[in-house]
Amino acid sequence: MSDFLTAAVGFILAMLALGLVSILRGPGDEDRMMAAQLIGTGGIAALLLLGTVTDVPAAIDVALTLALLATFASIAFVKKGLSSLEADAPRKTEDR
Amino acid sequence: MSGVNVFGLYAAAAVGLGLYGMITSPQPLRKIIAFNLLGSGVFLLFGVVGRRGAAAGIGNDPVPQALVITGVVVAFSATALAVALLLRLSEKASSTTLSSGPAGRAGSDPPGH
Amino acid sequence: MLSTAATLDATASTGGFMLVLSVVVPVSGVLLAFILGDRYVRLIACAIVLLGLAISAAILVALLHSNGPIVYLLGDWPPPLGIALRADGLAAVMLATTAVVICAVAAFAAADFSATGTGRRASSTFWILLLAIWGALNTIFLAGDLFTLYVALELLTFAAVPLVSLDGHTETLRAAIRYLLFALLGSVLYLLGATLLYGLHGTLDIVLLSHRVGAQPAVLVAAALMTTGLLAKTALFPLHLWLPPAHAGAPTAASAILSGLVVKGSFFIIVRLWFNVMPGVPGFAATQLLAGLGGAAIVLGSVVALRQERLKLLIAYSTLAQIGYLFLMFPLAFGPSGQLESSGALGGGLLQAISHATAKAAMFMAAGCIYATLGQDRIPGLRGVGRILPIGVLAFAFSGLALMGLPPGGAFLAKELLLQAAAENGQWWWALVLQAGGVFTAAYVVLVLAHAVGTSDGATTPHSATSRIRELAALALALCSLLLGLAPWDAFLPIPQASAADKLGLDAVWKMLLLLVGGAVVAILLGRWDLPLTHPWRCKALRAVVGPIRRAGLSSSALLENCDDLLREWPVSCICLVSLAAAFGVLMRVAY
Amino acid sequence: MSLARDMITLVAVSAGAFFFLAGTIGLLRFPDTLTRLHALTKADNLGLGLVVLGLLPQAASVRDALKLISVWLLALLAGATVSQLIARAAREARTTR
Amino acid sequence: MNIASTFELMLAAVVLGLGIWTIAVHETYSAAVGFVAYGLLVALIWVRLDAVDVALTEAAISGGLGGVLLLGAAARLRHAELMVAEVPDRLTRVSAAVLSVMTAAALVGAVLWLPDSAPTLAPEVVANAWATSLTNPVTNVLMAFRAMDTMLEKVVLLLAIIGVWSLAPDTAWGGRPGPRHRADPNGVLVFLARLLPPAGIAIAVYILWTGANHPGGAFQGGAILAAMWLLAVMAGLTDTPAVGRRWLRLILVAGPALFLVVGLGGLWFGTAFLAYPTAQAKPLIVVIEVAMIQTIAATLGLLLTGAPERSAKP
Repeated sequence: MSDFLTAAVGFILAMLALGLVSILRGPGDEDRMMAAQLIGTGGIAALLLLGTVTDVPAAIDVALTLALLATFASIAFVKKGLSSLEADAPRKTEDR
Repeated sequence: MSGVNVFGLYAAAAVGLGLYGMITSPQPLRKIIAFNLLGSGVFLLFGVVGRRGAAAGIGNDPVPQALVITGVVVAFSATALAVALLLRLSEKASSTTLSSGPAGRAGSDPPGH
Repeated sequence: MLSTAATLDATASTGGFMLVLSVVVPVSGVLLAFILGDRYVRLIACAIVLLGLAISAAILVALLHSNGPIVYLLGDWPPPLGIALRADGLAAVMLATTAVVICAVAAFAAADFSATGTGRRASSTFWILLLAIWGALNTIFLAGDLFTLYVALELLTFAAVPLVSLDGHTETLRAAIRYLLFALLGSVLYLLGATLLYGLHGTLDIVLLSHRVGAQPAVLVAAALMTTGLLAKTALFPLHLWLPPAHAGAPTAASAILSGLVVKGSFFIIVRLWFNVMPGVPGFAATQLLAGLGGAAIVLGSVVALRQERLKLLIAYSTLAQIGYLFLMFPLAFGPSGQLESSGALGGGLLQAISHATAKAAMFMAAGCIYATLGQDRIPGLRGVGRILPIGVLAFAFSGLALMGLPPGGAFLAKELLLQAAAENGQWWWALVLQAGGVFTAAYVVLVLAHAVGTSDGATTPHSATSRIRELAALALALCSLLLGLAPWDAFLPIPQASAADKLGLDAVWKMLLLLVGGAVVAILLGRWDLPLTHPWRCKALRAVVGPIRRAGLSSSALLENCDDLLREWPVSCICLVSLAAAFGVLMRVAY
Repeated sequence: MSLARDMITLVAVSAGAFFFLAGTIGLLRFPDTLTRLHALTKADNLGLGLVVLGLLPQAASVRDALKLISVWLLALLAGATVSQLIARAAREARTTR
Repeated sequence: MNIASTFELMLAAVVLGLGIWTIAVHETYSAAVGFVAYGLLVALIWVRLDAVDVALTEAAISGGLGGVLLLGAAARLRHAELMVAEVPDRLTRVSAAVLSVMTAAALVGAVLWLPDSAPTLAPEVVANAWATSLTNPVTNVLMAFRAMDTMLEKVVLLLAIIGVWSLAPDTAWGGRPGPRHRADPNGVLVFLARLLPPAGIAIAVYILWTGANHPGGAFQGGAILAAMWLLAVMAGLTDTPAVGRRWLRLILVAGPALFLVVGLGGLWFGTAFLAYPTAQAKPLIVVIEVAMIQTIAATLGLLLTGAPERSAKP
């Protein structure tokens, strides 16, 4: 069982790596914004499996934290990315 | 014990990588990112040291763990301070280059306007 | 009193709570000042300064009456699990020096950073950070644990960096970023070394480590990394890229603290590392390299100082040279065997650090008075300032003389001790460097003083009046540095008794005169600015002789200045840093 | 009993891994942002869900099982909203270009 | 080579690849995105090293908050960064590469030469856990055995805040940091920012509470709280507070101040500074941690929003 789960972690990790390559390559920032999202699913799946394999139940807590912060990072990607997409007014969202 | 060695090797590699980035990155922000990478390498090395010291039913020596947690927070504060300085500089000057021209002897503005 | 081979002091000694207080009092001052806000900041800071001064004095007294260092176990947990605070003689005198300098700077700044003066932002930030620097330094002097030292180092950096950019100008912001990034690089290397030490010996406690370390390869790697990281924070040549703009750009009171005290923090940890954690492990070759860098710093720093246009930059470069001076003690203390031979050299080195702390802070404060009075601090524009600001210029002169080693100053005693050690263990070349360092120091002091007391062509009008308290604070601190040699050091530092008094005499006066003349010659030959004294020289023959030599001197000093510009580029500096780490590693390995 | 639980784990985790494979192929093959986004959020969330389902029988306690499920719920919520935001960003980027 | 070590190699390779990409990529914004991914993934290594407390911290503070901090700066500096033209020459790059490789090699050597019987303090930590009656060894080290470090590190955080605020323009001193984001009442973001924070707060409290006996604690919980608050700020649901406010400053010093008070109490009534009486150790530590989670959340959140930009007066 443990070997199977370890193999599954490896497989999902490989998928994650391929996905990251594809996303980070771009071409646009919109694509890169998906990176945290990808970690929020693939990374967490790998983490949960890993926690079961190595018998670290607290890994689920890490997964919860990771899920929250990946979401937060995704939103920051979009929010910060958006303002920078408007090339000439990088700080348009502000009212001073 | 293999895992310890693999991650130990990785930690050393991250230190080298961060060092290289800190030396050669032209943009200050990239230097800050490289510093974070370097820091994560050092912390991982500490983690590997702690993993070797697993004993008494604890998988990783708790003292290095505690030190790393403190270190992570310190590194984060450093990043925040550096970023704030950089943002302020970019508001004041049009370029965030760090080379101050000839020794900051005169209040000369950097090239690039 | 020196705890190089201290006993395994796992028990607390009486009076140890004062060590806690000397850390806790400034820290609680920071918290209190932060809560109460702009209006009460200065009041709290001044109260804390007085309280802290009293605590430092109490620790000195307590140490006199205790046999061996004062030890305090935090939380009653003995090392290696817990953290110990230890005050030996070195720590106690550094605590006292810090308290005195902070006190003087606070008196100086009370006029500068009043709540109405430069704006509430600069004022409250300055006072809070002043207390923070104090807390950090006290922790550095007392902490007996390498990781606590790391946290304290970061505390020190975080307090020092915003002081640099307090005025918010582009150049100072740039200087602050360079300072912060380079300091961070240094502390990461330090932490890396500490990691390896923990992996080897399972403790970070200084005394426990000193019993356990040997010359294993990993220890040498750790020692090389930690030393280099700390050198980056101390700004020893060639790792000084951040120092001149940061120390010259900060507000005067901050410059005094940065130059006088902050660089001593990381220097003190190097001393702890080499003398307490791993005495003798680095070996003779590594000490030679360390002092060699110090010698290079003296030459480069002094010559470039002579070429500066602004007084504050000149003083900043002088700090660079003086930091080099501090590292000359390493080969003299360890001797050719690589083992601790002459503890007098260690005492001399520490004394040098103390007298530099007081004299340099006084010098920056005097320069600040001059700047405030004239509205600028260009060296050629200093003419006539001696007449409108006599006390300020006198303070500058006293601090300069103290730096040069005028008896009975601390620097004088330090130099004598180091020379003695050099003679004892046959390293005459460092004696040469020591003497040359004195002449170089004399050169830039003479250069500035000659301009300041020289007559001006037009009438010099004060730009604005400066407060008398500030001049007096500078003068008091300079006098303090000049009289340091008379203090009973033998109670705290490994110094032979009463060595200051018997060195006084006609002989010393001669040496001083020689130094001044030598300095004047160097200033004329290498300085960018003509000494006012040279103008009346109508003697053509003399000019014909001096002229070509001076041209050669000028071009060589210009060459050194270009060299300095190159070394202060970021990639070059970083490469120097890593190469130095490698060089230290190799040299330490060679020793075995 | 233990065998049945292991079987569930085996099947569900394998299925989850398959969906991750599908999502990654989608990311690699689809040409534009919106379709890639679709592949990422749908397939990966399903994959995570199946992995969580597979791990539920292995959970040590009810609390752990509940936490596992809430991890998935969080990921679902994030996936649904963030993909909308990214899609909007992509649309704006296209119009401004 | 068994499956487990293959997996470890793969994990290290993926993280290393991300690291290289972060350093090598041309654009700063992309590098920041890469770093976020890197920081979140490093948590996996920490779990594998059986250091879950650190995994939580790395994921929350380094990857999440730190990454977003860098990302925001990258977005704002896009134009300024492009103007930096001082790319180092070939010689510099080559010598930097050689030296970095040498340093890494020396470290590898040092790690491989570490003694086979690794020294450890784990038995001592376990043996002395009675003093606090908490069973999470890391919390014991942080809050009892090395409490001084933890207290000083809180002061480091406070100094970072002071440093960041000191960069405000004189007119904005004591004002509100960051831009005011406008809420789009029907937007997805507002929806998420209403839904997620309650869950996040629950999780943060859980992480704090479980930290007594299981991995977790004030740092990790505080980082989650900070992220949730920033989410609400970004969605425009709430504004950043003016930094001159007394209540805000009280929160920012609550953690270290309480620590200090308890520590001095130990000095006055008990055996030593920062020593807890055995009977009250657990409640005291819990009280300090509750104060600290607020301080940490406020500090981390405000560090991300940066220096005050808008005057306190509307």
